[in-house]
Amino acid sequence: MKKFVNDPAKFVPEMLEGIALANEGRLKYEPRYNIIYRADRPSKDHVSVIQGSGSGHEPAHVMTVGPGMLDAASPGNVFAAPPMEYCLECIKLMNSPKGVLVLINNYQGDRMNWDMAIEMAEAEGINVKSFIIDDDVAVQNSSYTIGRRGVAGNFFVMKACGAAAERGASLEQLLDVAKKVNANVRSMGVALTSCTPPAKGKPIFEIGDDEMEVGVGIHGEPGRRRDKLKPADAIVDEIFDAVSKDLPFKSGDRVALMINGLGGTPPSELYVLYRRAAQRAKGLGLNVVRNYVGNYCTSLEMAGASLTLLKLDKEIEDLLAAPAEIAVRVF
Amino acid sequence: MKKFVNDPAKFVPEMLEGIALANEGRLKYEPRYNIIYRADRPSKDHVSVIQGSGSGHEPAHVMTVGPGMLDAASPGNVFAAPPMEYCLECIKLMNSPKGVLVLINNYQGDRMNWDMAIEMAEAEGINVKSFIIDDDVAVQNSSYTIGRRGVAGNFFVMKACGAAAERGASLEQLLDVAKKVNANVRSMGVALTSCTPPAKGKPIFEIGDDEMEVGVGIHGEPGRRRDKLKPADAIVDEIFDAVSKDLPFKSGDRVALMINGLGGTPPSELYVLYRRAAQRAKGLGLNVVRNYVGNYCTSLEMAGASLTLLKLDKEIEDLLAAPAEIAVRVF
Amino acid sequence: MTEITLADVEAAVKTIAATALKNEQYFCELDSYAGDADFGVSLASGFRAVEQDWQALDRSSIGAFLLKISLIISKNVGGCSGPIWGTAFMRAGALSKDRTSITLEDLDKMLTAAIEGIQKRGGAQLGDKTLLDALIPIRDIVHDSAGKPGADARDVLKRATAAANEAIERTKNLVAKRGRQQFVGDRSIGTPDPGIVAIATMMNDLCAQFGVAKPAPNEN
Amino acid sequence: MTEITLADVEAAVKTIAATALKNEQYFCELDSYAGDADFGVSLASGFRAVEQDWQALDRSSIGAFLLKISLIISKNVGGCSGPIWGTAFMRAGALSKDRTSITLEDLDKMLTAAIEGIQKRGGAQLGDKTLLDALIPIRDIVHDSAGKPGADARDVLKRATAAANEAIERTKNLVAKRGRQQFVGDRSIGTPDPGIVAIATMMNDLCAQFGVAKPAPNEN
Ligand SMILES: Nc1ncnc2c1ncn2[C@@H]1O[C@H](COP(=O)(O)OP(=O)(O)O)[C@@H](O)[C@H]1O
Ligand SMILES: Nc1ncnc2c1ncn2[C@@H]1O[C@H](COP(=O)(O)OP(=O)(O)O)[C@@H](O)[C@H]1O
Ligand SMILES: [Mg+2]
Ligand SMILES: [Mg+2]
Ligand SMILES: [Mg+2]
Ligand SMILES: [Mg+2]
Repeated sequence: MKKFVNDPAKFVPEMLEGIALANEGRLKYEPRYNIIYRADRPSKDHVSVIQGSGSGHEPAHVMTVGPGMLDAASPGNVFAAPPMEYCLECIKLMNSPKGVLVLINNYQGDRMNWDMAIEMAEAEGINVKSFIIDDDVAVQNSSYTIGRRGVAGNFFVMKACGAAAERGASLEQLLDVAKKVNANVRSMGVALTSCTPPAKGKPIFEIGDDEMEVGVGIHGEPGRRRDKLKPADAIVDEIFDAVSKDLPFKSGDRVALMINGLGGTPPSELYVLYRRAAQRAKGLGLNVVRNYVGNYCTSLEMAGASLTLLKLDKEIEDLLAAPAEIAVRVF
Repeated sequence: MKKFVNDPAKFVPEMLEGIALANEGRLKYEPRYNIIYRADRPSKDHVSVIQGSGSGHEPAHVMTVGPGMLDAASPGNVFAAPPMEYCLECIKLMNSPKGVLVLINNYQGDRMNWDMAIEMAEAEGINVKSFIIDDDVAVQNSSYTIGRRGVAGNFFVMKACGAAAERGASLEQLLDVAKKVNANVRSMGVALTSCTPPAKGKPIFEIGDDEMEVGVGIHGEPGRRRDKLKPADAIVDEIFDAVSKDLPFKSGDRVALMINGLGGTPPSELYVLYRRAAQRAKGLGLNVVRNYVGNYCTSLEMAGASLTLLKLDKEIEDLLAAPAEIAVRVF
Repeated sequence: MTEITLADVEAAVKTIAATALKNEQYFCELDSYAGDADFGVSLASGFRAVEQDWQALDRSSIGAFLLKISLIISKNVGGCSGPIWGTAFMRAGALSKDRTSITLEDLDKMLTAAIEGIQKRGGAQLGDKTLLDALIPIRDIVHDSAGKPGADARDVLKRATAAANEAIERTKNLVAKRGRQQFVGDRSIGTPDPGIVAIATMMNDLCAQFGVAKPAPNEN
Repeated sequence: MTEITLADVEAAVKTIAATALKNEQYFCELDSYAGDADFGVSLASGFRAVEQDWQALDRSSIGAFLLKISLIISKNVGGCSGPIWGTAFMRAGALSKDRTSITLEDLDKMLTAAIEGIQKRGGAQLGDKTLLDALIPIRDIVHDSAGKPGADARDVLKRATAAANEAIERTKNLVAKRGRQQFVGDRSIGTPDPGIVAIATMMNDLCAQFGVAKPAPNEN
């Protein structure tokens, strides 16, 4: 296993400790429940926006805690939803008279743990609401699904809600923002390699040297099909079509375009992908007013990428443009 | 080769096209000479700060072009210094009455091409000076060396010079800034895997499943030794000692601490490394007033990381804190 | 005998805890075919905590004891297993609050409450290839003999275990419809569901614990 | 004959260009042992451009022709090879500006200027395991026969080629001290230097081009 890790069982806590050390004064760390939270939250004038899902997707979600984005996150182990009690403690810690908004990626484990925690928090009289993010178009057709998976599109929901909360929006208003962003965002990813959870020590799936998984999930869940590796442009063409046709996106739409790295793919390749994606967007008559190229929602060290399109309106565009200061910085 | 690539010969041009498309209006692209440059440069009131070395180290250096950092970059092919003419054309394009500063990483190919270009530019009456960056402590002891290699520490030289140039500093003042930063910055890296230049199609070196290369260069050049993989903390301890003892850094120093990913290592692992590095810095009595955790100077998709320490004074600290807006953004 | 004492319940929990720890790797392995390979770790992390707190556990009643188990699981187990197993123990405990012994009728009600809780929480039905496909048949066998004169708990255990074993084979070729597995769709066909195997393994270990001869394959 | 005409120079450049393209993979291979595996690509990218511009090249004089080659290399070749080969052709061209034929004395001066240019540019010395370890012996042989009555260019070519071949073996076990190779330190021992091999290969192809019998190994 080619990883920087000490005791695999301590991988997540040690990562969180690193985040806390890198953000002293700004962020605090509650080791008992894996909670990273803003030192200046909760605030009686702001709804608290929180998140918590499996680890291994960094910077999503724990590294996006900070002014203008999340107020707290309580990640579970690598690829495992946080235990109910972590969720409950995170809600309690961020309890604000204006309320608490929980952003949940659409996975059964995440939903069940948060649902239980929310029931208990409400029993304690806390004003808490949740919203489910499901932007992945890859598995939309699996009839019996509990719905689409939540992937890199969650960045936009977190960013928009974080900005609105910072401006004092109410819990109801935030739910409307989350709803609007989620309704207008679509994603799909491709994996070139597998990835290895530290505790498992082995790749979570096998894939041939000349193969790729089209529509892969961020936990390595199978997507639409296994296929032979193709040139970068052909790969972008397939996922761009799948994503853009889904909403559908139409000529004249103002959009945000994201090329998200899955962890093991370097910036150079992501910009090769962005080149084609931007060309395709232009071809479709889309007006790309904001773009995002980098690691936003990873699958550990998986080599791969996903493409996300978000249809903008004035409100969302304005919220995305708002400043935010989070754990992951280039400066 | 598990890469997003079309024709390998077009890998660098297509990446540059992607950067240009992601920064329309802000950055311009001169395809004949691989030049990415600020749309608002050259300016008669500002020294132009430029860079150009082999590609494959993104975001270094071409993705750091933008207000507050580089004014232009003219990268060569993957791991190959740019041809002399690219350098010359980049200097000419950025020619300003206040002068042009070329930041060069200490590699023979980069130096020779830039030296020739600078001679020719001077022959044409252009006021251009160059500065050599050499922060890598790994190979300091190879007697016959032309000196240390330039690695992730170059980020700080580019950032400080970019900020100073933005404020109207003179060419002489910028040389002093570069000199001061380079004199106070030290780095060393560790590779867990090799990496594959698209045109080569094969890894540039072999390394066992249980091995790491301590002191690796950013082109995969061998470092101090090949060793068995160790726990993350043990790895940090070794490179932290090598780096901190070199200047040496002393108790009470105000420093910037960087954990740089080599391309294939995800944010989660980088924060596990940062945790230990921050602990060691505290143990040494260093005051870490700025920290950087992420991909700053990569080796394609190599799994690995480097540690950089920079001793600060008021001037440098202030320049690092100055805003900058470059191709690589989280927002 | 038809009485199940607090001591029996303690012994039963201790047994399934041991089962979870013994099979940590194996259960992960099962989850890796169609899932995300964390089932063994998740379950073990919960029951390891149970073993650690073992001495301190509230033993004032069966219900108090089971509720404590539920809390420990909710505190330590993530993924789907935390809510599912936590809910099950909570519902069962709620019905045995201040009891130090229960009858088969009580056990029937407790299992039914647990099953309903799991269904409310995760929305799975019989045949969705989840541990419910083992739990429901177990409950049905308890239900049949509940209240029957001369019904013997040890005999019930034996037949329930056979039913759980059977569930593995019966559901093997179904398509998983819940949890991470669901995303695999047809790729889950032919692989047994980890949760069902876990329940069956625990039942077999309970037979050993209570000195009941393991049922031969397909005995019922 | 001791006269070297513009036609000879053109033929020579066309020959070494072909050598660079034929051996692109092989030269990369050599550079991969101790270097960064780009030597073949770098050299080929330069001489490929030379072949593409071949018709349009300035042929007003030997110097004009060589200077044009230098410019094409500076435009297309990165790494160490661009400046080294570009400088060599520039220096040689500067000394033959308006000549359409040159003598061995001229060639001696041109090679010396090229060598000095490379040394000024990259600071390498004889024995640093760079292409200078092939170029310098070649120059020395030209120097010896330069001006000697009855000296024959084709005989000089043959002996110079032998010297280049010899340089490969002689330097094989030295430690590389320039270019990326240097960082490998001792790991470069035992592997031939790509630049030296390239020069020797070009010399052998020149022998074939000018109908000179390739020297037997160690002939001198
Ligand atoms: N909705 C559900 N209802 C009942 N049991 C479920 C449900 N979802 C999953 N399970 C059971 O949990 C097991 C998987 O547990 P685990 O691996 O911990 O969850 P996750 O899928 O979140 O990784 C499955 O084998 C199945 O038996
Ligand atoms: N300073 C130097 N002087 C002369 N020749 C050199 C020098 N540095 C490198 N070379 C030659 O160039 C060859 C390597 O060329 P190339 O691979 O293109 O450069 P790089 O090392 O930048 O990748 C070496 O084999 C050596 O013969
Ligand atoms: Mg899981
Ligand atoms: Mg090179
Ligand atoms: Mg699982
Ligand atoms: Mg080379």
